[in-house]
Amino acid sequence: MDSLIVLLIPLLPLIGFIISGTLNKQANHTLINGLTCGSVFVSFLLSVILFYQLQSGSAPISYKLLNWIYVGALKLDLSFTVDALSSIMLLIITGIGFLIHVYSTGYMHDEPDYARFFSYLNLFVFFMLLLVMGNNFVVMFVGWEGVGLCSYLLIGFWFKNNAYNDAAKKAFVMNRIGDLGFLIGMFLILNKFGSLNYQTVFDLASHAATNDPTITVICICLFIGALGKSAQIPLYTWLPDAMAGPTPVSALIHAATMVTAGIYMIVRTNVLYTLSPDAGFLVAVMGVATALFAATIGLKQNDIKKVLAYSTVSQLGYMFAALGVGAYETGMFHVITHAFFKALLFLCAGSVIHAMSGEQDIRSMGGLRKKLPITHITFFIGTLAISGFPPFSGFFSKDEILAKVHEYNGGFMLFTILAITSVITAFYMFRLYWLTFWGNFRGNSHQASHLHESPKSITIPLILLAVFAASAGLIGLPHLFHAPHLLNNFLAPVIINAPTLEASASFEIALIVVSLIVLALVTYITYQIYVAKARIPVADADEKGISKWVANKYYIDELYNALITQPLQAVSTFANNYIEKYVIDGTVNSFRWLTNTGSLLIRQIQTGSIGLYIFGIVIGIICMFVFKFYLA
Amino acid sequence: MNIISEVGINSYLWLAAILFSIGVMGVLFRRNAIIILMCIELMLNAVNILFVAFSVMHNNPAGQIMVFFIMAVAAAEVAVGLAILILMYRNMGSVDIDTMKKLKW
Amino acid sequence: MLAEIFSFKKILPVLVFFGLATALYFNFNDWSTYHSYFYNMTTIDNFSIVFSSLLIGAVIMWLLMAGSYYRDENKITDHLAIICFALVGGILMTSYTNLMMLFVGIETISISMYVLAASDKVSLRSNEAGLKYFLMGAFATGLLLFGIALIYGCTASFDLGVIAGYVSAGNLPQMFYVGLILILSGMFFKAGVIPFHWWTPDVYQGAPTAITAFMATVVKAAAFASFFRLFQMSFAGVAGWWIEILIIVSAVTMIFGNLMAVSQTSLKRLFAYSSIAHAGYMLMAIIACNDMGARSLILYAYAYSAASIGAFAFLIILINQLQTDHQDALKGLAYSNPLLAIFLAVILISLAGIPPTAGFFAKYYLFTTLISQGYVGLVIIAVLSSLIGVYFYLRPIIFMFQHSNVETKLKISQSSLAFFALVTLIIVILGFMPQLIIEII
Amino acid sequence: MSESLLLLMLPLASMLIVAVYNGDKGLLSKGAVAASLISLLASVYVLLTFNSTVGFQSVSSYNWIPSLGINLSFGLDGLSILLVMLTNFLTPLIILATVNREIKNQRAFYALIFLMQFALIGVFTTLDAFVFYVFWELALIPIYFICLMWGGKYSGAITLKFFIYTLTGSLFMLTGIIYLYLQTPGSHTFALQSFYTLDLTAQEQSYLFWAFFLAFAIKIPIWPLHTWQPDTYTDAPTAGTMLLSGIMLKMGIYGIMRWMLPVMPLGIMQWQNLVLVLCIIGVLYASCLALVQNDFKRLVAYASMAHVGLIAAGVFTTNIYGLQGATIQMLAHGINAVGLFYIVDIIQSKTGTRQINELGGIAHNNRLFSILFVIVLLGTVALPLTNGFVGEFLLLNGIFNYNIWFAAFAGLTIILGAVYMLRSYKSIMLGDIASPSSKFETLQYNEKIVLSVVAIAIIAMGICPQYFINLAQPALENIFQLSHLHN
Repeated sequence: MDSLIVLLIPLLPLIGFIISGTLNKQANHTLINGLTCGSVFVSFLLSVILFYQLQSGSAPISYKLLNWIYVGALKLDLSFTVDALSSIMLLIITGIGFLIHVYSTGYMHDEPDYARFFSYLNLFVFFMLLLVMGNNFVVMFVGWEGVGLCSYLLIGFWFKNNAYNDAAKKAFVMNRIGDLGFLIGMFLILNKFGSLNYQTVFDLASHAATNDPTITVICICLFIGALGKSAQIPLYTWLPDAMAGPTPVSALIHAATMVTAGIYMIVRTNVLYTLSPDAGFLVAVMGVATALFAATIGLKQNDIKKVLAYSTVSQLGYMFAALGVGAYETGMFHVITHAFFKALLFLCAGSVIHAMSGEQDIRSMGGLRKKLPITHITFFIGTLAISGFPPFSGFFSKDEILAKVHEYNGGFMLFTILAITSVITAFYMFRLYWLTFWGNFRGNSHQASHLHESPKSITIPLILLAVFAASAGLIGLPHLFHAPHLLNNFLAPVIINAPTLEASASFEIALIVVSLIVLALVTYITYQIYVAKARIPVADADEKGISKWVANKYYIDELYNALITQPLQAVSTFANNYIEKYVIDGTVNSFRWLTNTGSLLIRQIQTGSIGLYIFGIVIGIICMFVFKFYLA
Repeated sequence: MNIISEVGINSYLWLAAILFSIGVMGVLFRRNAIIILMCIELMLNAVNILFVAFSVMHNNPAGQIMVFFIMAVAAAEVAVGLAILILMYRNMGSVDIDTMKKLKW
Repeated sequence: MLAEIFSFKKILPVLVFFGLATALYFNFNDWSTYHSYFYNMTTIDNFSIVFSSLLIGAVIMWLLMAGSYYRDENKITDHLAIICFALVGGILMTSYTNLMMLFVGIETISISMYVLAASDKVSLRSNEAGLKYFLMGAFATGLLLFGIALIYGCTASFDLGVIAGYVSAGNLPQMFYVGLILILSGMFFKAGVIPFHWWTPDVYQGAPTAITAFMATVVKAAAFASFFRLFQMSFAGVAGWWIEILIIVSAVTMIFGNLMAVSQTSLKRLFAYSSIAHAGYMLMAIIACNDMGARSLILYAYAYSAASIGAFAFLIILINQLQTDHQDALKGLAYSNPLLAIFLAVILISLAGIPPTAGFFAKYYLFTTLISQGYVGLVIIAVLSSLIGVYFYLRPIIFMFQHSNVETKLKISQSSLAFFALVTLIIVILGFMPQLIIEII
Repeated sequence: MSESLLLLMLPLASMLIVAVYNGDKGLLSKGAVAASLISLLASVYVLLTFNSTVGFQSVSSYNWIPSLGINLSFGLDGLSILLVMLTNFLTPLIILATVNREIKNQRAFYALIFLMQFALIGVFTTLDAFVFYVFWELALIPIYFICLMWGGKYSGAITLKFFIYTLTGSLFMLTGIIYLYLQTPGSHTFALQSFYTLDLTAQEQSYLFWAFFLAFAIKIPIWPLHTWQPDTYTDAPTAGTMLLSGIMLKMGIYGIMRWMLPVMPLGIMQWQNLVLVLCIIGVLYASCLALVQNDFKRLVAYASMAHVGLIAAGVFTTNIYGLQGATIQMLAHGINAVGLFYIVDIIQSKTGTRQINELGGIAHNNRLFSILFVIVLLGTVALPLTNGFVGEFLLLNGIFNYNIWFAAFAGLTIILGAVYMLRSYKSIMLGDIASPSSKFETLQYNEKIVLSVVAIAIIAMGICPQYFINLAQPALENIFQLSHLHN
């Protein structure tokens, strides 16, 4: 019976997608809500049932739909298994997914293409479930690209505006670049282990030699895939532009679920990563670099969603750092907590934008705490969680990462950078908080009149998420408090012989104390700057020096443009106009020209005078004589 | 006793060859159609000489019979040729072959 | 053979038609018997029968086609007489075993051709064509005779069998080779291959179209038949010596023949040059001078003459009604009278050698014989030149099928349409069932 | 009467019916669609009763020219049944696509299409080299006339170039076939089996390789020999382009699999590297060109060239993944190409222009068309769960097993593919409504049917390709054996 549940979980959102996809514009909203939110909710319930079954120690449940591609050694079938790791991801996806569905019933209320939006959301949930529940790499890849497709559709949802279409196209292409790396990685695995099913691959890998060169290359290729999907250093520019999509989309896809796919993939293949330490080191370094880099950009952003986008990139950097050093459970722990508070922050931002009737620039907001009390409180809880104040979830997961990174040999350098980044994170989060909710209102009169608290359907999810954001830390209490680390032992069966990094108790206490002090200091300083002195960030045009450089996101987009798109365009136009026309076509046409002129020339010898003709004959005979008697 | 064995076939061969080449030269260099006609006849007669010489050398009559054939055919040929020349003269007013240059390329 | 023609005009064509039909019938019934006439100057063996039936068939088709040519002329009897006279010469050329008979055959066919070429008194072009053909023809016959004389000098006989015996005896004198080259050049002239092709374009264009059709089919087929018969029967022994010449000449003919045809705008001259090119292909058959070569020559001759009769028939109609043979006259033909366009397309495709037609099979069979003899290089040249060929054969098709706005409607009588249908049928049948001819020999 | 012959004769019969029938226009097109459906049903029947384990099925051979060893022998094995199915599946779609377009002398048009189908099925089912060559050329004639009579302004010059280009290749193939024919022992035969058992020296095989490769490379087209492709595709009428890109391309690839791999494996071994490099350059070159095209039909032509270059690369890797991937991708590309070109035709017929920059915002008021366009687009971009992905995955895996770097470069195609397809989709469908696209009224009944059939086929093949893989497996297995047996 439970294997049927495994099939039902992805099936329901698919059915929701198909039905609401076919409904035309006039279908009433309650029908669509019932259908789409209902399907996600039922999947949530089913995954909770599975979670409890797994909790009580049952073996992973799997269900084989059909055998998909059987060619030579490749035995691929569409089959799903739910084990500890995927059940957690299931909970996140369906849980937060459901909340966001409810949220968007309110947020997208007066949107003409209502049905289409919800069908895309359901399709996204379907592909995400596919990604998480697949029991071989190709099914994960199916989910992987499917999710990329949905993010393309959802980002470009308001397709009337061409800028949004470009952002959608950019997101899809960037993901595709990552997917190429993933594909090459899959071929390497197939080539080395002869199959793509997790089970066989990990059994074979577990007794392969460490530092085996192919496994390192596999890990690097898979990591490239993760880079594309989870927007790390080279391929992150699509995430900020992806904010062009409606806010629930940013919350669901670009905060909670899709971007964590890369981390899920690395945790799933932890066996390989433990076997190649230097791949792990590369992951850690990239993670740390992204964290720092994105955090600095976040400082100077003035669009509420852009700040949150860069904070997501930096938090993902944290997670990758954890995975790099081998602390897979900590990485997952941070994924869970981050999902809650980042979704919360995005939804609050959504309700702020909703209230400000579309205004996203924080410079023209301020003092909203009176008009939007619930949003204000929930946003404040989110900010506390993300910057790592003790009782909230962010504190536990971030400190655990800091502790684990510290223990990693040679990790001191990484540790310091991460510490600095957490300070910067706290700084820009509070900057955002003060500027939007404190000080006096800077918007125009129309917005002021329109300001009102969001309706029930928006605030309830906010409250729920705030509760989770606050309490999520409990599932992974550090040893200091001698409580069992619930998450670690739940994930134990999935993580195989990972390195044990236990921070000494004294170090943890020191860490907690220091982080408390620093955070208090940061809140005070930011309060002074943005509320007391009310220093409003200056308009983009007249930024100067470094801050100008940072405000424009280090000109990364322009750099990519100059490095890749421009030369590619130039090469193609050159090929199209010159090579195609003259070189290749030219050679072919030259044959035609050759025959034409050749025939015109030869034609001339038919002069028509008989004397010449007979002369020609005589010459012919003479040649024959010469040829026969003197040459041959 | 036949004269050929005394004088030797080569001299006849040379004679015929020389006559033949004179005929060819005539056809090549002369412009007047009638002269060309006559040179062609010369060439045919050179061949006749050769035939007769060889037939006597092998003393088998076939060669001489061939000569008759050639003469008959040559006559027919000349008749037709002259008819065409008259036609040409009536149309072109001259017998010079260079006037006949319309069909070219 | 054929009774002399008496002068009763109306039923004349019908009479001639029956005469030829009976000749064809007799021809077939003494199949594969081997008896010779005129003190074994001529023999009837399968090779000669197939070729003579081809010639007779071609003349019958010619009669059907060239109705307009001889019906409105008053001197109808003379033309038909000369045509039949030329046919006699042709049959002689295909079934001789004696050089003397070869000479007689060649002369009969050439002289009648001189007359026919110049037969259109009014047009200066026909006069010029006649003159040119006469002068060069006579010159070439002179060469041929000189060659025959030298061969006779060495072998002391005209009979091909004796010559073959003499040749196989070995250590031939220098004179023999000189004679051989002269005969070769004479034959080349009759076949119309490159070093000796000068006359073909001008004469074909000058002569009235019906006569050009006759020349392109009957005369060329007879020339190649005699060429093949002579070299296969008598000079096969010394083949290694003359084959090199043939290879070079045929290669040059194919390439230059096709090249010259590319830039022609007048259709008549286009078909003249294409006949040179096809002469090059037939020459290839002679290179492989075994019975397989014979079969490919026959098949090629059949395919080529069928196609060119059809082509020239179309030209006759075109010139009679539009007074021009420029290729633009073909514009939009597919839309004005589609059936005619389809027939002409099939004919052109067969000339170009594209599969479903007889032309393709002939070329294919030719290539097989040559590759089996090991001349792969020559085949490659043949392939390239046939490509050039496709280039200019398709141009009329493009003109016909593309410009659909011209409304010059050619008035086609039912009978000529039936004739075209017959020609196309022959081409397609030969394309699909070539074994009719190949298995004969 | 063996099935293969039945399959062959049906299009011929339908051609005759259409050519003779001169009723009114509407009935004619309906009749044509009905005729093509009959041949589709026949091939479905044959497909069902087909067990692919045994070698060549329902072989029937009638001797055509016994003295030369040429006999009309037809037979079906896994590979050819798939391609016959593709032909019979696409032809009704192609005819249905042109039902409501007004075409001059429709009778000739449909007769030529059926002649084309007859020749294609001939190519795919024949087991005799000479008959293969005859059908190969025969297929060229109808497409030539279709493009000539219903093509664009310059159709004369373009089709002439296309015709001669293809003919050059096929004539060299003819010399190759003749050479092989003469190698067969005794009285020389053209039978396919006898070619398989020939043992030729490496030198001979490399010459033969070039003779055959030239013909197939021009037909596919592989990179340096492709100059005819863009012009002919853009200038031909839609039905012509669909026939060309949908099925005629596959003749080349089928030819390689049937005639080159088993007959001259040593030749292939020698030139494998070079050909793979050419194919991959072709793939990247075509994708780059597709980036900058402004005419949507020309863009789709380059896109189809890029995909087919990948298939050719897959075939030449001579490992089972490559072969299997090529077979699946052939089917997938056939369906996608027909879908895409039909979309181009719809856009052009409704808005009057194909220039990407003039169009925009069609998606606003016709959602069905945009959904179908997205599905076909995803099939071309090889998104998982569409038919493109299965083929592309196997192909890249095949190339990967051959050489990592080739796979890396070949992999770039999925990125570039996404770029140019999405770029064109964006500028045609999304954004603000441009003047021409405002005239875009809703789809007619036949357009809806064709596009939805294509979309369903794309999704269905993506989800369960195993049916086709099982069918082709034994046939590819024995080609694989034969091509490795020799060395």
